Amino acid sequence: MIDKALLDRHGLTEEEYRLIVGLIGKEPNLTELGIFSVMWSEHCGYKSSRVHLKKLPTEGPRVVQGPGENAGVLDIGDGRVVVFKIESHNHPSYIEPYQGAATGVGGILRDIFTMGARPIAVLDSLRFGPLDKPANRAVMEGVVSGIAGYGNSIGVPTVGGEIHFHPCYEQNPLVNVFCLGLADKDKVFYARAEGPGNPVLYIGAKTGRDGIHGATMASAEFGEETEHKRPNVQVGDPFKEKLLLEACLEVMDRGLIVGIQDMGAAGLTCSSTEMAAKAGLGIEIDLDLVPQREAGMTPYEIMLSESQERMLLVTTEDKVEEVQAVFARWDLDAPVIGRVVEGGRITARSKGEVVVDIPVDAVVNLCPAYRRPSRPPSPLPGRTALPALLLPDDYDREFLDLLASPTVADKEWVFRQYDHMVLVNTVLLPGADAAVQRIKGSRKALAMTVDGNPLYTNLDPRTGARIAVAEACRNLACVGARPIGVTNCLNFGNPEKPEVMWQFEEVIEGLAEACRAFGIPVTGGNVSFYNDTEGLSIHPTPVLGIVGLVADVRKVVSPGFKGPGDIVVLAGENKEGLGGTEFLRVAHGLESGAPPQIDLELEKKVQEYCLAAIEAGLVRSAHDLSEGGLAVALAECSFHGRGRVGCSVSLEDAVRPDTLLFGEAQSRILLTCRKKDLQALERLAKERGVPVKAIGRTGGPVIAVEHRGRKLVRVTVDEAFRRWKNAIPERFEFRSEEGT
Amino acid sequence: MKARILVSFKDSVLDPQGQTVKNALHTMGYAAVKDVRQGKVFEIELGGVSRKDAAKLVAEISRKVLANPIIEKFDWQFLK
Amino acid sequence: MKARILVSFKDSVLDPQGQTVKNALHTMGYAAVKDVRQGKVFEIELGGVSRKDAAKLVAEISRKVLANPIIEKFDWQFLK
Amino acid sequence: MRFGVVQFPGSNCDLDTFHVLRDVAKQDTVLLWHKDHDLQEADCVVLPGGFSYGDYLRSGAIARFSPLMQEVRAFARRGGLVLGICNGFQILLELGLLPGAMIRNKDLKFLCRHVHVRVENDRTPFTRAGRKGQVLTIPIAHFDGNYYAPPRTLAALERDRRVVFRYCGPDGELSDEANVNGSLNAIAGIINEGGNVMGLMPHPERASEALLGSVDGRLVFESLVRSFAPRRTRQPPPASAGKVRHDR
Ligand SMILES: Nc1ncnc2c1ncn2[C@@H]1O[C@H](COP(=O)(O)OP(=O)(O)O)[C@@H](O)[C@H]1O
Ligand SMILES: [Mg+2]
Repeated sequence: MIDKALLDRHGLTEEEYRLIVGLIGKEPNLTELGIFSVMWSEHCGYKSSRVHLKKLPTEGPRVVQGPGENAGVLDIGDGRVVVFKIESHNHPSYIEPYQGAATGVGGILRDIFTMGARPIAVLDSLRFGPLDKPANRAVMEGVVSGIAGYGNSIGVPTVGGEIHFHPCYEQNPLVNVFCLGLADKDKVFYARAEGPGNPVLYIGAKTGRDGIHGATMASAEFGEETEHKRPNVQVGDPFKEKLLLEACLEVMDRGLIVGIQDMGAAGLTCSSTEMAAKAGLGIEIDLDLVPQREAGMTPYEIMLSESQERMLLVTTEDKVEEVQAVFARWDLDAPVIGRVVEGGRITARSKGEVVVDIPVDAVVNLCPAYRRPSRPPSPLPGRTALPALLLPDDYDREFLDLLASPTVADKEWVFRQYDHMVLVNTVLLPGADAAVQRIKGSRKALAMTVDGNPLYTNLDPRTGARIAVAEACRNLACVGARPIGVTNCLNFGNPEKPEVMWQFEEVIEGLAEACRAFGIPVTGGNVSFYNDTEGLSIHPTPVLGIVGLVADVRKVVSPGFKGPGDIVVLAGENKEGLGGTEFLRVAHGLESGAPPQIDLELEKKVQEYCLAAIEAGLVRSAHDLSEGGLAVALAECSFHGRGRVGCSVSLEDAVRPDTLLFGEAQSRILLTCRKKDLQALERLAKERGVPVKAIGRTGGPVIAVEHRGRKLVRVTVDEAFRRWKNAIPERFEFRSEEGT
Repeated sequence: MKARILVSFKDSVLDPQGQTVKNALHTMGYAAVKDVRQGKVFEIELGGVSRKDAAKLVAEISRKVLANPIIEKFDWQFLK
Repeated sequence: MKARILVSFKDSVLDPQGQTVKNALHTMGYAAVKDVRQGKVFEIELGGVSRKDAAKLVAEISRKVLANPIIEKFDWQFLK
Repeated sequence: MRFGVVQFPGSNCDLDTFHVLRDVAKQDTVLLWHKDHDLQEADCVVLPGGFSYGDYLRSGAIARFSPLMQEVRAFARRGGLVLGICNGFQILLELGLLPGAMIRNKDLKFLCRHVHVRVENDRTPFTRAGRKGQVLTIPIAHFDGNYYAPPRTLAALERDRRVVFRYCGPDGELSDEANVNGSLNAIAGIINEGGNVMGLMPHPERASEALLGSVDGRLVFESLVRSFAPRRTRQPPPASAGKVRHDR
């Protein structure tokens, strides 16, 4: 008997239930209710976000596949496409950091190779609570080793990422994983169950009682009662996934299949109904044929299990044996568990009895979409004026402290745990502004970056979102790549809170505007709502994953100074304003004020200029200014340089010295060039109406900055390097088991 | 005193290691092997505490440090 | 039948994992912990063989597969 | 000269090694499937890096039982050239073709970075293109690279000059810091008594193209080609040769 309590446990409202009954023309049985509950969950059904996501631009000459499939597909020429997407695994990573993060990697990899692409790069965007708390260190340690454990084993390099630390992520870490794959344009596969009568094959791990209702859990706030709501935590099996990956690519390569879909959230339910719905057909499954790991599983459990490393595949009768032979070669069973049928219904039998019989259209396409009430928080955090700030009395100290702030500090402790070189494509090691992977047998290369500054988006979601797009593109420009497409992961609090909904709408507006400005389509993404713990929401955290194309891999530029005697050139303008900066947080303990503003037209000019200069071979190094501003950017260029080259810079701007050093005014790039090329660089800037200034020279053992003849900063590269390098490792010198 | 603590995945949780070992043993012809589960074993040497306190200690350490209660179970005994 | 096999480092081989656990326990204030060794445990379910043959099998599997004689020792027993 | 690169289900440097041997070193190269018994007349068998069977039990522990490895063992006993890289090295240890064993890195973390290794013996088929004392920059990427061998074995290795590579600093100096994974005697690579089987933890195939930052790893492949040159040689094949599943 279906009552309110049961509906609550399935995260369905009473009118949603009435809608269901109307759509299927009967009272659903428990299994059918379970199916609707996951497919109509926020996670799968995008109830609260769909109406807004429509605003994002998705068109473009390169777009082969936009949002709606497992991942986006862009044409990069030469008969090749890239397939890429970003996914969140936030809640599971809090419950069990290692397995949560590991299965997050497994999931996004499947999304990519399901489409016929071989994954060639992973990037991870992480958010944790401050590292001075053992519990936060334990989460970070678990998440990082989970990502490493899975990615390293399957042999896809984790080539980049980003990490921010903030108290709002303390009990709600964010684990967003981006993956990109490469495929032949004529060998892209879709999740479609075409051809009535065609057999449906089940491939991969056996089904257990894993993560049942993971999807609904990802759509509910965390709190005390989640304890016992805990599903059976999923354990990742990267070796099994490796077998799946190779075997799937082989059957695809040999053109043996009709359609394929991974079993991710909502497992068998989601894959079967979506494949049927996309083809406008139905599927019938015999649950007794589904390989099971545990005894006595109910139809409900089998349909909703989220066991990892499983795929659903449709082929034609005549190819079944060949398909099974390929999987056998990889030690995988591929039993036929059902057929494609006419009539658009999903029917499942168990012990000869029909246990599910509902129209797939209702399940997949008719989930209600809500325009939830939204209201700006008052006062708007970004509108609260900053108090008068005293100038620092010791800039050296402020500088060093900023370098030692985990958000700014070196992330090698993280990425050295990742195999970032397997597949021998990694042109730029982690540490550059963007990852660059060469394409074997081609002069082109792919650049990728993930970015998102939660301080900005918290103060002003719309501006923060525009900046996130701009900074990601800027990171690409710094290595010499033009952006071609975007995926995004939108991490927010509870959408039933009007303030959260407002943040979401603002972010979408900002993203849409910025993506239009750069002419880049959004080909997919992921929305993670309900990132709340005990009623507290995280900062709105959109994470952008942007892919760029490098025309000639030999021209790729890295951020490190290339040696002494080069000229340091700043493209863009220094501006007043410390609102939302890392410096404000570290030095003054404030997170208020208006974040940096951004003029997208100027931003584009600066980036085009950087690209043209690189193209012309004038640029020795390029690095964008982000957290920590000019001073931190100078330091990073010194650190990444061969032999750690110092620099001396003098500035004349009529701007507060602390702002000049640490302000985060947008649209700025730090370039170096040979002395002989300075004129050419300046001429190019004039032609393009971009403000540039030669501000100093590389060389020497110190990083020195003076303002109008007055010394601001003068520290040895070695000391600065030590603070930046050790900040994260030294926090882990105590083992993280401590106190957890 | 010496205590031995056995930590392994809960029965309902997938054990990829055990499965892989099992499959390997099968391909090597050990058909008699029906199932394999793999876990961790810790041997802890304790000193300067009463057996009673040691027991408390070991239980606590196992719960808080050695085993991850979300996916693992544990079981321990004194060796001498 | 079920057999439990314990595999651990020979005493001559230092055991980094065990050491790390020990240090962690010390920083957490468990001073009574004098030493920690970490190893692996396997539980193998056997069928269709006599107890005698099973014993042979388990010993062989342990020696050939589960333990690396250069660094590890093993020890096993029937559970039921 | 023909190279055979072994593919275990969990190998993940197989196609990297294949690529470098065929497209960079321009050698006749074939892939060898772990379930086969056929070495396809390879003159040198390469066991590539990866996680042959997930490395769940012990790195390389299960791979050693695969059908092809029985052929490789016989091939090695006949004096055939066998190179084990990273997981390949671990497999050779498990197989007993090389002495010793690998345990977890000293800091218990997977470690992926460029390291310096010193050529300790340049009289091997794997290093003759180099000089004793030469320092190479090559990436490592492993969890279990902490080499262990009983004192006697270790002494024998040193006495017979069978330590081929050692972790060192930029100028070849030895130190605990430079010994990144804690290996006994900073051992990064060793060779068997017969001088035809070598295992090393660093990945020469990841340091064979200037575009990727270092070409120091070529030394190993060039040495092999050179030491084979006097004997029978084959023409490099058309680019299509060798079965590549899907290019990465
Ligand atoms: N979670 C991570 N995984 C892998 N690499 C990372 C991660 N976090 C940071 N990195 C690497 O460290 C470098 C610096 O990171 P970050 O400070 O976020 O760059 P930026 O300041 O340009 O956003 C980047 O090249 C990035 O690839
Ligand atoms: Mg940046």
